[in-house]
Amino acid sequence: MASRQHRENALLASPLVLFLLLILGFPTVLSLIYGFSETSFETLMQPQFSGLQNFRDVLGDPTFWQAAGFSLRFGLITAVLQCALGLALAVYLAPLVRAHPWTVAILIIPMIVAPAMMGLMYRLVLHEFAGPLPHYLYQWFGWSPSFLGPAHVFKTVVLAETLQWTPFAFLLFLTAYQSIPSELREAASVDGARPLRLFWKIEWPLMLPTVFVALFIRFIDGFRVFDNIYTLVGSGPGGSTTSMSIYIYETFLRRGEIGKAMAAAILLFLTAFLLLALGQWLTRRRRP
Amino acid sequence: MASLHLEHLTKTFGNQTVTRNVSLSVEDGAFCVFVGPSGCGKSTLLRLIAGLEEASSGRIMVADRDVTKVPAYDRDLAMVFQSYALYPHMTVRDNIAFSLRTAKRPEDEVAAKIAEAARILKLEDLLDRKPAQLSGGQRQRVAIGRAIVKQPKLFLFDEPLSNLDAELRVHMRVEIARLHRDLGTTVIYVTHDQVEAMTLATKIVVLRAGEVEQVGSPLQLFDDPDNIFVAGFIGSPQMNFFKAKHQGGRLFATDFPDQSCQAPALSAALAEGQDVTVGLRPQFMGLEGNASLELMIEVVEHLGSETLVHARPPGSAQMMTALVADGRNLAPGQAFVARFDPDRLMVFDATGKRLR
Amino acid sequence: MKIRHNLRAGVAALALVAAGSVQAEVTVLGWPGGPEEAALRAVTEIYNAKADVAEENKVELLFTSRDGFFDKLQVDLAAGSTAFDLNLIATYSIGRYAPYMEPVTLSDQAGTVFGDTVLKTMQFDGKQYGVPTDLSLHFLYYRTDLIDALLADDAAKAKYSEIAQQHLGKAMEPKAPADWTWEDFVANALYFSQSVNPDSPTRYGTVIQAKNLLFNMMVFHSWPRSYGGNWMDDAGNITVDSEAFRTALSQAKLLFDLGATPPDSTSYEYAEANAAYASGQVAAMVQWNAAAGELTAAQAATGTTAPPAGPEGKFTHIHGLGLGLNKAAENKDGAIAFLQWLSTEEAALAYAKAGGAPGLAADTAAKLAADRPDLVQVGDYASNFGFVMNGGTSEKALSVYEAQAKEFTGFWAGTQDLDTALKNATAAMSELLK
Amino acid sequence: MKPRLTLRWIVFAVAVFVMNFPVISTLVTAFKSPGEVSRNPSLWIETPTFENFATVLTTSDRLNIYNYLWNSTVAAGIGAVLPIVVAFPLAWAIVRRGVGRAILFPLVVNLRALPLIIFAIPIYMMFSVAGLLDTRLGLGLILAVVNLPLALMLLVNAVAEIPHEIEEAAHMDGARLPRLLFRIVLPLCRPALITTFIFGFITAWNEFLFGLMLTTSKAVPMTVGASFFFATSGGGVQWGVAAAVMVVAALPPLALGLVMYRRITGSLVAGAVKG
Repeated sequence: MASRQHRENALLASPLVLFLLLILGFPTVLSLIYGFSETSFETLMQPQFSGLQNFRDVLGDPTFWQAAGFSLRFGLITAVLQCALGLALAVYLAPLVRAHPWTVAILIIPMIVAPAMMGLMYRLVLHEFAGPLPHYLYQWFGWSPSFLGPAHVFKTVVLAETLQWTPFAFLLFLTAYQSIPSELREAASVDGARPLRLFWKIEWPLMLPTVFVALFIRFIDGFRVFDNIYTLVGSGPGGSTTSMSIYIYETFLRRGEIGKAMAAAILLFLTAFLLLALGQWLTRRRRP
Repeated sequence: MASLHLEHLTKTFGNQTVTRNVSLSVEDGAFCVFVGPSGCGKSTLLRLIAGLEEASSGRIMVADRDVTKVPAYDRDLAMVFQSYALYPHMTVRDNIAFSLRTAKRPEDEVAAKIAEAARILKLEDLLDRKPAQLSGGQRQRVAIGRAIVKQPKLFLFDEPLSNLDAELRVHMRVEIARLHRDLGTTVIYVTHDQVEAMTLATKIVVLRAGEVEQVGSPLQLFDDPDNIFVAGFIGSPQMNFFKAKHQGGRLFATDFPDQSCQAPALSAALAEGQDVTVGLRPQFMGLEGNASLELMIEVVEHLGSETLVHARPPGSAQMMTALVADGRNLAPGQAFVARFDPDRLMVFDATGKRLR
Repeated sequence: MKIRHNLRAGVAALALVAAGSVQAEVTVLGWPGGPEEAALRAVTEIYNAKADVAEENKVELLFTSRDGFFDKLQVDLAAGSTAFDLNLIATYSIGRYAPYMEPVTLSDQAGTVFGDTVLKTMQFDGKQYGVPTDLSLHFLYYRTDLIDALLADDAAKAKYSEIAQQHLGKAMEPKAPADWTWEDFVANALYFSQSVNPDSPTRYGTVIQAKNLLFNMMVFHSWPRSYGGNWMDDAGNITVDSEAFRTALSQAKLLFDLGATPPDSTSYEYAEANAAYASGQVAAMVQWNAAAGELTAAQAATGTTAPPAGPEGKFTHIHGLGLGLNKAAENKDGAIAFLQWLSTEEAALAYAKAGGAPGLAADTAAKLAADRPDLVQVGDYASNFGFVMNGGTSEKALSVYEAQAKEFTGFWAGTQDLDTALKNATAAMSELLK
Repeated sequence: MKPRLTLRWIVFAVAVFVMNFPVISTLVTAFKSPGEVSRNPSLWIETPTFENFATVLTTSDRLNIYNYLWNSTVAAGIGAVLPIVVAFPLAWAIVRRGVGRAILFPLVVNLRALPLIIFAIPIYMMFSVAGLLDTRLGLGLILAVVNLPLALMLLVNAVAEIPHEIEEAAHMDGARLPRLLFRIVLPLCRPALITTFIFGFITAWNEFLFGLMLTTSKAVPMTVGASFFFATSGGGVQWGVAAAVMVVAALPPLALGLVMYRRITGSLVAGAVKG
């Protein structure tokens, strides 16, 4: 029975494993080689083994740490904002959605638009001379902030990301909210709980697991942000909006430091792997 | 139809032993009920028989065929789950047909069997519905229908009635009993409800902490339990127990002062000064008998034909229950002298083993 | 549904006809979307129609996306792509792409058609890597209506002078843009900015495209160069931390700080800067010559001249585009034949007539004076003011621009001071150009 | 008790307007003539025109939007279906047998955090040997890799939602593994499969970088093709045409999302919550 199960398990895992090996196996091996070699585009075929030099380069590169800091801040802030907004919208609009389910379809439009295009759209929308937003601000207040200027660019990209992905958090919370048994709410109302108390004492605790999941997913996606920031402002004035992904992309393609880019990617992957493993270990401990 | 033999069956999860060295024989056509409190391992034992769990050691024989290593789908058994486990995406008809089609039976045979099962279980009008459109009792019948069309060697039931309301439960209990009588298939039935066990079984297996405590017919277990656990578990209302010391052929209650009664005639002589636990069924406490206990009535429950009297000895907190035939004039606060035949007393030693 | 179906069918039929008529075997990856594309299409048609071009040597054109074009080309070449035989090269990328390209011999006419300066934009390590097709340099674009009004108004002149005194430390007179120094450019930009001069007819005096992008550095380079700036001296020492660069960077910084260029312009590239000028809220700007059509169309009163002068004179950064031979090409003979034809006078003239901007020698350009007067201007500026930074065609030139873009835009955006920017740029360049 | 919705309608309208502001602006711009774009940045169109859409929808020997749309449809289709096919058996094995829970599962999920573009060169080399460059299949394969993490996560959650007893019942009914997987588990995962497909399709459709790197002419997807329109006639960006092409490019996934929004809202997210 055990050996039959082993055979079955192998069979079940094989499509995915084969697919990964086929498509990413060779690239991974090559990337690992490059990660430990002195390589440029000119010497792709003759990588020179250089041990951990690339990793030392990456860890000694202030831009890497700046990018890590940016991604961390960006991921945390956008995740929190999206979850807060999404939660508020979900709880407040739940009665409306129940009465008119199609409203959900309208609310989720932003997340269906390609992030790369969203970045381009913002380039138009925020342009001081061609964009509607500054146009109206000038018309009404005679003044418009420089959305993409050094003082505000971080806030702007955070806002753009938040507005595009709040619908995702909204969806998660809406589902969680709707799955709370109505008896619970009724019981609490009979016990005299007013809406705010009802939320904090009943709904919030029940939605807490969803909050963690939403924060986690949005953090990961915020941390690896590329498309929209890249098309909107590139790496930003003086590299001020260089995220981890943009750092790796530029190191790889623009500066041609392949080994260093691979080393940074390997570090990123290992960190993410450890974080996920840690997360799983923690949740497993929490509910034995 | 087949017999079932378990030999030294043990199941461990990690370092936890759930089923310990169980040996058991169930003869062809029997209705065997596994009963015990939750966590006693009865469900695990059923799943071992079903093939849903793999035995750590020991042997399982169905119709004299060793199936210990045979996967569930090849054991030719049928199981009714506590949650019914109907296939939600299939109609009732397809649910019932699933096992037959899996076995690649001809469609006309499948149709005939579905029709027959539907007739037996009164499902004719429901065949094209999905499980979500059925009531609890209807789902239960579909689950049974799914089991009977297979004509399995054994029927396995895993607490099949626990999700039904009280009235339906009594009704389905009768249905299952009738079905067993009509089909004659060997049934293994798991429940934590000793009433179900008593009413349905031809053979009861009482389990505790993964081990078999006693096997026997319902009345054997009621009349002649092997130990304090079986004595307490089987029988409703539950048997009364009190601690006592044996002195000079009398049993002196240790927890309530100044009461004693004559010890029953036991073949194994009780030692002088031995500490024992004494058991007495509520059914045997009444207004007649050579021995008696003096009690104060706390609560009286009139069941109509009988009366349940909850009372305690003066100076003690221990409640005793008596089931008396005519208790219409009993009331709380009254003194109540419970009389009984001392031979009805069961005596258990310090380990809980019955002394006979 | 039906319409679309018909359309698809029609398209498929067209494609079949097209494929049937031209059995193209030489594939060319060109610069997409600009006048360069239109011109290349025109000359290719002429070439393919020639009787002595064999069927298997006809040319097929390939245009991919402008976004990420160079990144894709980098990957294509490095991985040994055979998707094209000829591909776009630019002065500053020859060094990077040279390992995957093969040097070519041009037609005998090439020397006289283009002249040595222009041919040099396609050379690396002394070898010719391609045919120069287009020459890009920078114009000073300005609003003639605004400048004329300024020059005709004494009160405005006084205000201008006062603003110059206040911010540049000396009273200055407005001048005609052809006579501007960079100081005049700055003074003019301040005068026409509402943040400095509330009466200004435009919101901003200029717009500097300062997105952290290598092309924007090219636009900027004429400025430090006219103060004598260079990347490195003949001995190979990095000289970016010089008075010249400090002056130009600080002057530009002044414009950012005083609001003479839109505050968002640290994230502007070509499109945004043009949109700003087109809106009529900008008085003058330095921009690629390719923008002439677009800017003139949006603001009719637009004049063009060479970028302002510095102590060392006037300079404009030149940047050649051309086509070179992919080392992995599958039809090298056919490809070389096309390149050689491209370098003939016939091809160059046709290319120019179709809207391209080849850098032509004076004699050749003269033949086009009627059709393309702007080419005379381009040719004139190229030969008189054109420059290439020392090291600007080296293998790592593109990365040098990248590094400078990051450091300089950082300085303008205020994320770091001038010393840090120059120190970091010097360090990065020393690493890249050693 | 009838909930008062008026205020909620207002909040809804404001939220929709703010979150979709770029989309609305782009839609408006798409109907403005080139002259009007630079003259009038407001949301009001003075003289609406279909000129930009005509430009976008007219095919030329270089720009053929129908090709891009078709390429994207095929590649995104492959990129959405393939991950489901390869991830489904493993998802079951992960949930029911704990196979690959320690290494394989986190490994795949973490691909999501990795900028896959670092594999561009090796994949390019591999594809050029395999003849997959500039093919819809080749692009679809990479898009499948991009979608794999989410597909595996969603399917694992979906399988975990299925009551174990239903599978045991099927076992008792004699179903071996293939029949169990395809007749019981797969149909029960249908909502999740549909959401996984929709999300995968949208993600694949919206992908840009691999589309750029791995295609040249024949298999160019819509996002990359859209960028071809940004500079079509020599000048700078034509905002009107750019806006129109963005609108056209966004329509198919948008239509899919709007039509299937119930699937997206219901099942997927219920699965994701279980995490």
